[in-house]
Amino acid sequence: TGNQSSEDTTNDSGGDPTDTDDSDDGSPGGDGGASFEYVTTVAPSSLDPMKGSDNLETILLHNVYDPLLYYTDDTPPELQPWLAEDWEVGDDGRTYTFNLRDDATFHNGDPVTASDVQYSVQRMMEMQNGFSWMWSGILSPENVTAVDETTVEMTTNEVFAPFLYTLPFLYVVNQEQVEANAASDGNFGEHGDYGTGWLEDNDAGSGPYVLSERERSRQIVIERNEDWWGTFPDGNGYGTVTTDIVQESATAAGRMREGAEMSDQWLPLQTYNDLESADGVRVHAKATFNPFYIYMHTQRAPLDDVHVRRAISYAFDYEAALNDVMAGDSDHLQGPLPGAMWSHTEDLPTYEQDFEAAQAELDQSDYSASDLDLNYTYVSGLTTEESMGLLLQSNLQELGGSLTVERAPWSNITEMAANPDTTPDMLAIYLSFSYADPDTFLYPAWHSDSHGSWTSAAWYQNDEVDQLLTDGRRTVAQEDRVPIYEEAQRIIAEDAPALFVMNQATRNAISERVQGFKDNGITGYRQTFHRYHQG
Amino acid sequence: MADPILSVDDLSVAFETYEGRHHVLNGVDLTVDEGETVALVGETGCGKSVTAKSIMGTLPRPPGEITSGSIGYDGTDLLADPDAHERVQGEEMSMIFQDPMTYLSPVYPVGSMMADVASYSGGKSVSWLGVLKNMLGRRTNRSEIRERSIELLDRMRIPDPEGTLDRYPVELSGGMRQRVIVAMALINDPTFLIADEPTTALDVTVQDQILGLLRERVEERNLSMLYITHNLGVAREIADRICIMYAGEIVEVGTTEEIFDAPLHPYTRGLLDSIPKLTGFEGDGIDGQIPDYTDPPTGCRFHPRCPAAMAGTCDVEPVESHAVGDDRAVACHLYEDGMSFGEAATIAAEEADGATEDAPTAEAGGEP
Amino acid sequence: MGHRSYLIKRGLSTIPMFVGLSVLIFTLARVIPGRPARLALGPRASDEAVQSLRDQMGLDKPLWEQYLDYVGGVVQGDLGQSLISNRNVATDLLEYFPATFELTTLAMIIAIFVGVPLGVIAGQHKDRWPDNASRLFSFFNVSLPPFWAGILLQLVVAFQLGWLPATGRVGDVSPMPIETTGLLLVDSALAFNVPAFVSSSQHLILPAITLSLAPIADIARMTRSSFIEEYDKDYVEGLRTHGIPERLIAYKYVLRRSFASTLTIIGLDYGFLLGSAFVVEIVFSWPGMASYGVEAILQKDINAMVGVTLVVGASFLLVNFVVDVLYGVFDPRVWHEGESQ
Amino acid sequence: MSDGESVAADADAPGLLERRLGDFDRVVYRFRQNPMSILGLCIIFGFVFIAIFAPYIAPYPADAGYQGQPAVHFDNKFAEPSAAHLFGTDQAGRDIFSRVLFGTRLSLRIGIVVLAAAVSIGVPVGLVAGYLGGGVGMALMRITDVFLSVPPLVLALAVSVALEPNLTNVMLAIAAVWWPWYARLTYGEVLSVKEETYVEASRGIGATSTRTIFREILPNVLAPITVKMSLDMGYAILVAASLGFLGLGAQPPTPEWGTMVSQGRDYMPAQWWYSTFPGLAIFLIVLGFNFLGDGLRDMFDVEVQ
Amino acid sequence: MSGDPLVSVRNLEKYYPVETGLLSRTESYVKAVDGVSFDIMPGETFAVVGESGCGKTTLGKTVARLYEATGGTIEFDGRDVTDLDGKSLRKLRRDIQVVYQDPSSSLNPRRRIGSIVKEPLVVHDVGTKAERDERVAELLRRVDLPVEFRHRYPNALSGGQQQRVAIARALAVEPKFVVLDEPTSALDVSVQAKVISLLADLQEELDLTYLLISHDLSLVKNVADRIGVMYLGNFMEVTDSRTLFEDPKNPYTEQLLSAIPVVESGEQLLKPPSVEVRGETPDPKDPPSGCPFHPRCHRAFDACDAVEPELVEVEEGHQTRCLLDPGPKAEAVADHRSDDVTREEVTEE
Ligand SMILES: Nc1ncnc2c1ncn2[C@@H]1O[C@H](COP(=O)(O)OP(=O)(O)OP(=O)(O)O)[C@@H](O)[C@H]1O
Ligand SMILES: Nc1ncnc2c1ncn2[C@@H]1O[C@H](COP(=O)(O)OP(=O)(O)OP(=O)(O)O)[C@@H](O)[C@H]1O
Ligand SMILES: [Mg+2]
Ligand SMILES: [Mg+2]
Repeated sequence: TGNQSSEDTTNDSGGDPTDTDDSDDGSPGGDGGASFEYVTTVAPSSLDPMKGSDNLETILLHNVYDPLLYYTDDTPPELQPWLAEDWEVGDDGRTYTFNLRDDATFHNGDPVTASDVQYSVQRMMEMQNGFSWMWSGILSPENVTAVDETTVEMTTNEVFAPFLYTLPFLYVVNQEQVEANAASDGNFGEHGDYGTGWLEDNDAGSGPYVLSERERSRQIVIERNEDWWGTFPDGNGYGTVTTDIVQESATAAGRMREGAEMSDQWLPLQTYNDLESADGVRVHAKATFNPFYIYMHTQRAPLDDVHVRRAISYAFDYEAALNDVMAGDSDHLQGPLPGAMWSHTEDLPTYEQDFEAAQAELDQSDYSASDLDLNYTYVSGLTTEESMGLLLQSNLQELGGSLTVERAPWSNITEMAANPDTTPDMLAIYLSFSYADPDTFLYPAWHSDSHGSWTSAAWYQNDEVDQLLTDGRRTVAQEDRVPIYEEAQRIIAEDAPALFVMNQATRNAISERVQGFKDNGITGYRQTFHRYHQG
Repeated sequence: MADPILSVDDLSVAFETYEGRHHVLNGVDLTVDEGETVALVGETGCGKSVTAKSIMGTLPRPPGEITSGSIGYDGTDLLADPDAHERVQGEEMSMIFQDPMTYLSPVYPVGSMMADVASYSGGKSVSWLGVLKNMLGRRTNRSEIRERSIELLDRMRIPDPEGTLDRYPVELSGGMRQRVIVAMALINDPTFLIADEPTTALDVTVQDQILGLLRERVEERNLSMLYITHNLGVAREIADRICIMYAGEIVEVGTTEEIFDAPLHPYTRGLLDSIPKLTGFEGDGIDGQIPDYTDPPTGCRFHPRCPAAMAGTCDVEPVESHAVGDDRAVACHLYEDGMSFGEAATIAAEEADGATEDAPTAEAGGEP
Repeated sequence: MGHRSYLIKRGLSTIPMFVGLSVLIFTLARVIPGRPARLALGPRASDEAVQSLRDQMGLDKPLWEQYLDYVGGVVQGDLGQSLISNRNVATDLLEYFPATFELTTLAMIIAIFVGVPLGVIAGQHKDRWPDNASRLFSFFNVSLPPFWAGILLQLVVAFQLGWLPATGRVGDVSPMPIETTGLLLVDSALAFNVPAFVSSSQHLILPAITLSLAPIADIARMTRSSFIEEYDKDYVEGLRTHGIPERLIAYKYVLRRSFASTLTIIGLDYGFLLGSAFVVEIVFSWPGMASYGVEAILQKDINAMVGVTLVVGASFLLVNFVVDVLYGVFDPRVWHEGESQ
Repeated sequence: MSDGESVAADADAPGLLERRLGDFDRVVYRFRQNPMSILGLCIIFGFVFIAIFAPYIAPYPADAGYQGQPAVHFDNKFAEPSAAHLFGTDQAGRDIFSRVLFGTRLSLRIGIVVLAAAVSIGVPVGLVAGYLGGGVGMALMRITDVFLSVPPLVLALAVSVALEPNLTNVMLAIAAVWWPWYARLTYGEVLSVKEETYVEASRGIGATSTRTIFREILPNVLAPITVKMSLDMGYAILVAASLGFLGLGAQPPTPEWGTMVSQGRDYMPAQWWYSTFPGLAIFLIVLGFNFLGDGLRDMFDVEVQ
Repeated sequence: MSGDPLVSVRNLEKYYPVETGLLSRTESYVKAVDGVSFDIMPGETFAVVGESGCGKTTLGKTVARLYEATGGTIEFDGRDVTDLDGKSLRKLRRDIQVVYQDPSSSLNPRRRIGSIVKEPLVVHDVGTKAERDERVAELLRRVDLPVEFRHRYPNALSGGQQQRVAIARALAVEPKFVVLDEPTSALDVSVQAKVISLLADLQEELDLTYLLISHDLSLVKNVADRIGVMYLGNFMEVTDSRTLFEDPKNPYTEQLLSAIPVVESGEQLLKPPSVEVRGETPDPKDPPSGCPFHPRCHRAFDACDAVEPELVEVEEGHQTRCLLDPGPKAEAVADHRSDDVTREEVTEE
């Protein structure tokens, strides 16, 4: 498939009401181009750029708002200039200076200025919602200064190497517009409601699309911003993007068959299989950054014994998991990091099913097979996780142990993981990916500072790893960080605090007409509608 | 004498239930002459209402079944001709019921029900549209019917008849309701009236009033009436002739005076004795209880309770009604057809003496 | 006088019920283990953020104070913020409730229009084949799990025959009617928007039928038994002896009174219907309050959960109030009850 | 006295045993009058039989997690119904037929536990409220009314989430929303029984309230309660299945019908058998209890709602 | 009569609250029993007659302490029992028993006859198990029921037999005083006679005192020693049964008597001359002013709707409540009349 990065396309001159090149293909949308139907089974709960944090929200937000920096569509993605034309990092590794481009305007015509960036940080950090956790303790609003109209300076509280990689999630809002539309009574003191009410149905962004209609739980329409500073594919880009929210995967599949452009990645496998054979639809599957772990509670007997953990790691039938439970296109994880992430090392012990090895490990431990009376908890409704549990159950049975499989609603699981006593022996988790840095997987899962969060349900405690992961954050240069993470991966893999089951392939059903799609594995950044065009 | 207006002949009715077949009525003979009031008297469960329902044609079938007999009304056999039955039912015959509390629809003002009786009586069919119109309160000759109702209620001595028409039954006292029911029965000017214990649920004073009203109407319009009651006193007040019923059989028929003065059948006598009287009360009732209709006693149905029962006769031979004297019939093996009244009275007196020392003597009824 | 005082009395008596209901639900919601503030902020929120939200939500106050705050809000139409939609629950409910209302009401209408005649026919032919058939039909209906019935209908009518859409509330029509009542059928009819009307009716049919199955059965059974009971009453016999045509007896007298009994069942069934809507909306992806409620309950979105349950309870109380009023219309005796007791 | 003798003679006539048999006959007669109730009884017996002998009937007991030996055969997932797998297989290749059979155990257990719990709360509340009447009775009934104003499914959903959503709690939750129905039924019955003269007579004799409640009132309200229980058994199973359908139910690999229907829904319409057969099982068992309950209702001649 | 009464009732009141208004505030009462006084001597049968709803049952049950009196006192055997409660009340119940109107509803359909009759013995803990069984057999024999009936359920019995069971139950703990609340009105006449004679025998044999409630004047005439005629919660006339029929003083009594349907011509002579009977019992919630009977009374005059008559003793043991015999109210009556009209004059009108 053709991959067209925005740099390749020539500058779009802006609104051309008579531009109807696409009229032979699909239904015409707004006057700027063809319409794009995106079908999803998940409804966004908020369209506030400082509140949104899940997949669909991110999709919509980064199409409507511009961040300072943007991800490329490579895997792993690199950073590309966006509102910031260029940037500098100070010698102390904490001071970042961004030069904004001067041709960017908000949808209402206001120019994007440094103070808007400053305001956006402030709004983000004061509302403490959405992606604010990324900068919590790292960036304080008072350390962001608008040096001049187009220069912003940010100083982090400490050296935080992944900082730049987090910036694609910091959306810039139009301060004046937000303030003008903020309700006076709200939870944010002098800021009233901080414009949260208004921003649900309106936008204050500068991005490639403008929010034109939001009908909760039914559809959201965004329309091409003809005055956008960036460039759309020449002539046959998409003018209107309609996000259709359907509850049923069957409906979603139906829409795809009927000619919708793209579906989300949450449909059942079976549905994708069916869609694959449908005319005009292709199913894009790629294992990027979607690791599935089965955490083992390293602070509770018998899982506190590394040999027991390894024995279990040897007992699990990865092959069945990858080929029978899954469709065969997911990767077996080698250590905690997905293979596509930089710093991933091939040089790690990988566990394959091997009962002899398992027995041998078990023999080395202080426990016998009969002590393996464990509990496996998974998120209600995720049949894949249930199947994994059942598989593990029968594998452990073979080893002589036993496993109960339990389901719990997600809200309960986060609750359970907050406390070592309530955390289940084994917990099935998809460790979702945020910013494009190894830190995003390793620190939340394996650093002891993260204990109490569902991301670290193994209650893994290894001082060496703690040190390495801290160093990884404090070291600015990427080439210096690679060996640090390689070492951390090695130790973690040996300690086997989880079954590193797989890196699950992400699927998207896409109409064969759509060109320019490339899965870079980043939540929300797969659906960069302004990069798409009709073939 | 002219033909009776109602003649029930050998009527037998059975009910099919899970316990088996109930042979309730067993060869009931009954006549009502024109302008005459006949009382049908008997204890609970003896089949009075079944008789009335058979005549009115409202016997539920199933489970009821008329196994034999005929019901003649004014020359037509009602059982043979259901159409005639329907016509007669609405136009000529009418009925008053025992329980004033339940014989009025609770959800319509009494006037509405009266109007329906006035206008639809007689099995006239009604279209769906008619039902709808009626429910919306549109009917033909509405005011005429209303006037008739008011007049009738007034004659029933109901204070404020106009207001009463618009009241719901709950708003009326028992006596008032019974008056309304009587008025309703009379609204189509029937010639024959069946009253099934219309005063049983009422106080004596109110009973007295209702009886007075009925008597008045009967005389005024020369109505024929079959009056059902278990109260011999009431029967005595209203009836010209009395039929005593026991266990689905008419055991004795006679003019009111004769029956009271000289009861022939041991059951009639027992019944009379059982009633406390102002003059004194010595009797102590009749032994035993009403028989089981699934397996009624052979022979005379009364024989298991009869103080005069003759073994070998009463428990074996079916009993026939014997005409005694001019206007008297009694179904008892003690008597024979064609006996004069005097003879019969003597037998009765002897029997009474045999049963108890101080039975009432029958000399008062000596002359026919 | 009877009518008015009965109405007022009956109306007033729902107030304590409503208060009781709100206390019950509120307490239930607050004793749920779990940290709503943390849930609200997402898994990666910092502790300070959580604490400040707790303060905002007043979660550290004593329960009764929270309750009073809540009631204060409810009175002003503020049901609190939903964690999953980030909006005031009242706003959410305004959006979702009409869909549920449309669905449940249509289901109830179907149930009444099918159930009552079915019951009458059965009652008139007691113990004969129409009665037995209706009985069997009723049993089948009440025994069908609504979610399964929905799935079967989808399988056959939508997937196999392709006659009706399987899920959703309206197809791709444009323009969508402007929202006035929130009831799509009504809105599209008001706007003479034929495609929207057709599409939304098509979408309504399967879920409404699914929902109506159990109440059809209940209503039919109740109508039948009260019809038979009423038919057995003395006054019916009275009317018959007066030669009143059977049709008039059955439909003017008997049905009216027995419909009053049926009404009580209708009131009760409306509650069950709202309950079944919780699964049926899921099956048919009906964007109504019930699916919102299920989500809220599973996600422990306390305000949403309390809001949904309150609205469900309140609708139930309201419907039963209406039923009681109608009962009086069909059986005027109740007007008099207040006076003579 | 003469009449004493004759009455005595009369007593001998029908015979004591016959009279009592008469009562029994009547009951059986009424029950038999209703062929559906016989059918219901057969269905229930069938399911009880299945529940007891599931391990022997089911072709693949392990697939239903029997005796803690879970079996998964991912290589055989979604096999269509065939002789080997009457109802096909699920996403883990397990035999749906076996799982449906084993599901019977759970459903019956839920029904029994829920009703036992609901009755043991509701009946005493109704008894006390009905017997005492006045303010206490009024207050108790108002409380039950409040519970009644939330549809059972909704309240059960909320309660079972409020507690940890495991099977026991699901049963508790259903019981928690069920007892008011028994309270109300009992209350109504007590109110009418209380009016009976024999209750007053009991007081007139000098019996204590407790004695009156247990000896005079309770026996007379049992019939409608029994009937309601048998009708409700099906409905409790249905509510439990609905909760299972919504994701609150037995833990895997225990087969639970509602959960199975719900999981199968993801694979509709291609793998239609996955949802269809467990749903059919729910339908049949509920139908059975409804038939039976209806028969009992006729038999005891009571009206319950 | 001489000696101390067994039961002595003074100004007994029993009001039922009537719920009206919006918030169910009690605003009015049905004065079902409104200041009734009477004595019953040991061994005597005192009868209360009156129309439906006049308060007979309420009176009986209040005297039997089944209902809480609103006012007044009840003395039993020289002891004030009006306010007994708890244990002492339960003990009193051994002495006072009630036989109810409807035998089928007064017997628990789910208990066997034996158990029903035995119940009072169990409740009062009388005797051993064997003794109780023996006593039950004896009681059944006493009421002319076969002992085998103890194994039956009430619905296998006829009405008369059921009433015998109820009587047996009442007699189980050897009461002194029995309230008979229309014990035969649900029965057929042929059966009624038997029950009445049984009751009479029992009274003689066991030295019982009866309060007999009935609406059947003919019956009452034959079995009662004294009779109270009740109207709207109060006695209109109280006297011995002979006098009541021969010389009724109260117009209400006259109406009642004249309305009785009789079966013998001899009886006719015992009835007072026929008088016009008007109207029905008024709504007890809203009783007429003055004399409660005046709207129906054939002898009513101007004072009747204004002055409430009192029960006055006009002859030894003969009380009546009528302004024709005004007693202490004479003056009030006179205020309403221009000329003094005597009883005879009014009668002649
Ligand atoms: N529909 C019916 N089905 C079965 N048996 C019936 C039916 N109607 C009447 N019977 C039986 O017929 C017998 C006579 O009943 P009927 O109503 O005629 O008595 P009755 O003389 O009117 O008594 P009462 O004085 O109590 O009104 C009773 O034993 C009754 O059980
Ligand atoms: N529990 C009660 N609550 C309210 N009012 C009552 C109650 N019981 C009786 N009443 C009223 O008290 C009055 C007297 O009733 P009571 O039953 O004592 O009359 P009664 O003379 O025994 O009548 P009957 O001959 O019909 O048995 C009636 O108006 C009745 O409506
Ligand atoms: Mg009768
Ligand atoms: Mg009474």
